[in-house]
Amino acid sequence: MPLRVSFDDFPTLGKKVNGKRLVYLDNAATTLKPKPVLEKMVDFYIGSYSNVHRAVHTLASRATVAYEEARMKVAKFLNADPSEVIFTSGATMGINLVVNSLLRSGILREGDVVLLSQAEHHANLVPWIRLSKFHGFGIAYIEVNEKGVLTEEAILRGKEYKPKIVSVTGHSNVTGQVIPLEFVREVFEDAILVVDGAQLVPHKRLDVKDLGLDFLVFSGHKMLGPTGVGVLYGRKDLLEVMEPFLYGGEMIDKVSFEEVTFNEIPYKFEAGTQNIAGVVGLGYALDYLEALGFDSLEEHVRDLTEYLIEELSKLEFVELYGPLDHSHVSIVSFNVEGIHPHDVAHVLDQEFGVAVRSGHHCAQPLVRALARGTKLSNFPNSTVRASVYLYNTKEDVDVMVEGLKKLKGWFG
Amino acid sequence: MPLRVSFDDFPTLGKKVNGKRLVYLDNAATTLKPKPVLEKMVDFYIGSYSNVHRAVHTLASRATVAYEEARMKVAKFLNADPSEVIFTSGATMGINLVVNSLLRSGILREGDVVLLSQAEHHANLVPWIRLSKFHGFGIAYIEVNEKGVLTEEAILRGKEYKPKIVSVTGHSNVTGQVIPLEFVREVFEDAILVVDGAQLVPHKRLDVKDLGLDFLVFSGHKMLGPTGVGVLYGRKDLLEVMEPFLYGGEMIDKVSFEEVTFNEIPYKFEAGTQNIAGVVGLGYALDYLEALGFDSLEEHVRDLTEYLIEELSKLEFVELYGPLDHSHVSIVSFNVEGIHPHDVAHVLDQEFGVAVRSGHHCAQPLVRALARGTKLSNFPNSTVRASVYLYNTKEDVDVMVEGLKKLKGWFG
Amino acid sequence: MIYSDAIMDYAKLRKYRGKIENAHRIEEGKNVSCGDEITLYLVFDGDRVAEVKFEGQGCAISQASTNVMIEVVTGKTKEEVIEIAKNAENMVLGREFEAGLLGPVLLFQEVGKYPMRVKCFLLPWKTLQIALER
Amino acid sequence: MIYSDAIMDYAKLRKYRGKIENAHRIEEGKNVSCGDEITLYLVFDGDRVAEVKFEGQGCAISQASTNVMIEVVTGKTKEEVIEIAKNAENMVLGREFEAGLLGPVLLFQEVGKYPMRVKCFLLPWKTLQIALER
Ligand SMILES: Cc1ncc(COP(=O)(O)O)c(C=O)c1O
Ligand SMILES: Cc1ncc(COP(=O)(O)O)c(C=O)c1O
Repeated sequence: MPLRVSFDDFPTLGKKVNGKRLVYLDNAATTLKPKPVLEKMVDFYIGSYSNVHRAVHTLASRATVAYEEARMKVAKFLNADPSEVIFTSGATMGINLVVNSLLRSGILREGDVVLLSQAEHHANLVPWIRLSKFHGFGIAYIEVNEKGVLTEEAILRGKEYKPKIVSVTGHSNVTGQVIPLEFVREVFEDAILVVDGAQLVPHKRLDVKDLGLDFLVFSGHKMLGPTGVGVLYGRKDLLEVMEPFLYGGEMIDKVSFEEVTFNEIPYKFEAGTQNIAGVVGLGYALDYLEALGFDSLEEHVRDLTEYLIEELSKLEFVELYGPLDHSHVSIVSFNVEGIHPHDVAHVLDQEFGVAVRSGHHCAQPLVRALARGTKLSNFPNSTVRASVYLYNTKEDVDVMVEGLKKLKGWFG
Repeated sequence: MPLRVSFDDFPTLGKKVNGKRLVYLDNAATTLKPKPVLEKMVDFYIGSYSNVHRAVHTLASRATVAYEEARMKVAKFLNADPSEVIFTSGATMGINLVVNSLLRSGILREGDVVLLSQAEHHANLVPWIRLSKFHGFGIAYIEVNEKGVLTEEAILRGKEYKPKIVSVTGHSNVTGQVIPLEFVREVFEDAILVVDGAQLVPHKRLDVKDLGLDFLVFSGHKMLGPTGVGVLYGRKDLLEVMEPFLYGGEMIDKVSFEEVTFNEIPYKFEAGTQNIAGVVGLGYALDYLEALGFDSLEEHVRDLTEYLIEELSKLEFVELYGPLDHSHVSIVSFNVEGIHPHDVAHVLDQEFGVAVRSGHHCAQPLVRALARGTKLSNFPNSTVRASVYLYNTKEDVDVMVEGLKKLKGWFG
Repeated sequence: MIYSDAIMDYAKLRKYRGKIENAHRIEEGKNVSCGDEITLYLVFDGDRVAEVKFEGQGCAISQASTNVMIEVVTGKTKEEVIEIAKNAENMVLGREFEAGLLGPVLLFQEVGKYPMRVKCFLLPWKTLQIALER
Repeated sequence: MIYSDAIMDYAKLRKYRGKIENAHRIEEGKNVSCGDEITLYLVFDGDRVAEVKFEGQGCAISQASTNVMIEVVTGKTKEEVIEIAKNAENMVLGREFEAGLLGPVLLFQEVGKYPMRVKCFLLPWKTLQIALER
């Protein structure tokens, strides 16, 4: 079924940028917000807002019901139990929670090995690297090839390290590669499997039970939701024995001056006043996506990605990264021979209204790895990145491609 | 100058609850949101939203400017340097950040003593208590008297413990007492002073330099702002040597597979995509409060508090807690002889449209301490709590007091 | 109003209050968010719940619910009690339930309209369930 | 457009590129958010900046800015250079500045309109300031 997007829902797209129609191709950084979602959030603030779980009055009751409904929506979306759905401030927080809690609980110990991949976003690198300095566990990497791709062979080689924990992205935010999670689960059957779903979840309905995931993190703002809210899915039996990460109100059962006992899951992981309107808004965003249909969305994005790769491949002055095959979804990184990515992005924005990202995309090691395969005279340690989502069209791709041609002419 | 509040800005107050005019007296839990603040947030999402600090395109630039402007507003509000203003997801997160970072940096060590007070919210108790189990530092308490009040004598007695760190609330969320921070600073001149400003900051313009605070945390949602955003102020020289708490994108300088170096302050403490619209919204809320004037606001709230205490004191079946003097601001906790707080709150809400809170207010130890001074036949280990803010009126107090009288009649 | 005369009478009932020395089972229950706590003392006669008493305090709803529960379950087999408890929970959560099993528990049907009070009603029932399933 | 012909010419300039063996000071600078990096090699003659070269790469703005900076500061005293650097910063941040000190640095005035590019312009200037203040 073709995707039916109402462009009225995205008034940002009707705006002009620098006198040009806005072509928004920075979806991997964050997505636009549907007006209906924003309006419902305002309605919530005005008609049903209060602090949750705490008071017996009517507004508190409405707010609590709305908050827990959002949890139920997410649980259904992932095929998880509501008690396995923890709201966080974002994907980064989710990973920090997992690493710290596993350490505090003694599940991750000195001498253990954590296997990451070389394709990770800093969010799934820095917490492990830095805390390994304090706690003495080891880190090993699944290697990327010269196109930045994680192959099945490389994944298999990771077995040598006998990792206790495997933490990998589900979808690279630089190369656009969708990682074969079924294969990863098969290869590391006994490891605790943590998946960074920041890029994957906005594009694909996952079944955490089917995939056998132990932890999954993602962010609302990359899937039409508000900023400041994300989800950590955790397997019930693990969550139950884990020490919380953040401590404060609502996550405790009893407090004396000497001792603390904790509330049950998921509450023991949600300390303090949560991003209530954010959580409720993420629920609305999910409703919006479900109404469009995840299957249609995925198909639309796959078609556009194919077209994007096709058109960019025609430009002999452009170098493309990533798998460039069926596993390549939404995100396309490239460079223009002789022109620095910042200059490309700046001119695309100023002269053509096209918003793309340039830089290391918070994945410095991966971008440096691309230097191994480059044919550019001078690899800039960064790339231009275009990423498409549900409201993009082939026309958007055309505008960018035309822009690149002109730009190459100007800069020579 | 009297406070000039436009009630049109708070459409929630125009709504009926259970057929009655809403009387919102649960401001210590969270405040209502001005419609202009919400509308500006929607405008931001539609016209200037993108991810910040990362991309060169126009929307990213607008979003970054708006985000950093909010930081500048907060810095000015507190008389801090912008680099000392860290955005967090809330007060709870702020305290967790401080405790963990002090530990990781070796500033707080085994054998050190942290002095808290018995009047703390769980947010300023549980992180210290729990992490002391893992890291072996000691905790001592400034004691409250039988009314739940922290006296200067009790504060002075805290000196005996020779604390390295003193972490206290600026304003109790149960007793309504505003703590004499100047006195605390004087008594503990060499200690690192952490202040939980969750209740204080919404009511008072603080000057962190004048007060000599080392850390201050507060939440946006308790001062007209959106949920999911808060502030940690930290003294520059401390922040500069402190290890970050959360690790991820944007807070790093360089990442290799073995090593990480960090960005400068405040960025090294803001990992991952922040609550961008939340931060911007907090800036709008601050604009709104500044336009009303903090002095007028404080005066209005003090007048109302006095009236509230006066009227409640006339009810011989009501027991009041807290100092009941000039240091008593906004928050009044009480019990009705023979009727459990939940029942009081439920009936006030259902029959009179009055929203108050009942329970332990995330301060179990303090509420239990109130049992020492009670004259009730059966102290329920909880209280009813009414708390006023800028949009409340004497009429609101009257409605509640009338409600209490009727309720006492019904329950007998 | 959920505070009907019948519920208020049950809330004030004294006869099930107190400790039972040598109880076969003692179970503590609490509501995290409001701080209500009760302790149930259970005496069994073979498979039957022979006697129950409770200590603790809380709001009128939790007190009344505890008294009604004790009245209803006394003399029933464990299996019957578990069945009743399930139906009480279903009732208050707005699911299908068998009214015939519940007797005076039906007085609390309206509590289901107040999500924040459901926990008050359920406190004794949850505590009893845990006691029996041990 | 900030990419004027003059700026593009400066971006491509080769004469200040390279290492200086036995430089009196070597300073690395980088832009965290975009990954641009340069290394400045400085030779002093008494109090004067006698020669500067750089290595590294980045966008056209940072490259052009570096070349212009080297052109402008060569031969000046450290004090003069610090004064120029301050004015360059003030210019791009939209504050008051003394145009007479800046010469071709004025080509970059428009960069101030693009907050995300200000860092590209400032990279060499900040690096130089740190080198001189050491
Ligand atoms: C005194 C005090 N400290 C800390 C907090 C925690 O704030 P938050 O829940 O917004 O993190 C609160 C609010 O409940 C409070 O009243
Ligand atoms: C693959 C990947 N992981 C993690 C993150 C971090 O997400 P957030 O910044 O929302 O915490 C991102 C987003 O930038 C990402 O692309």
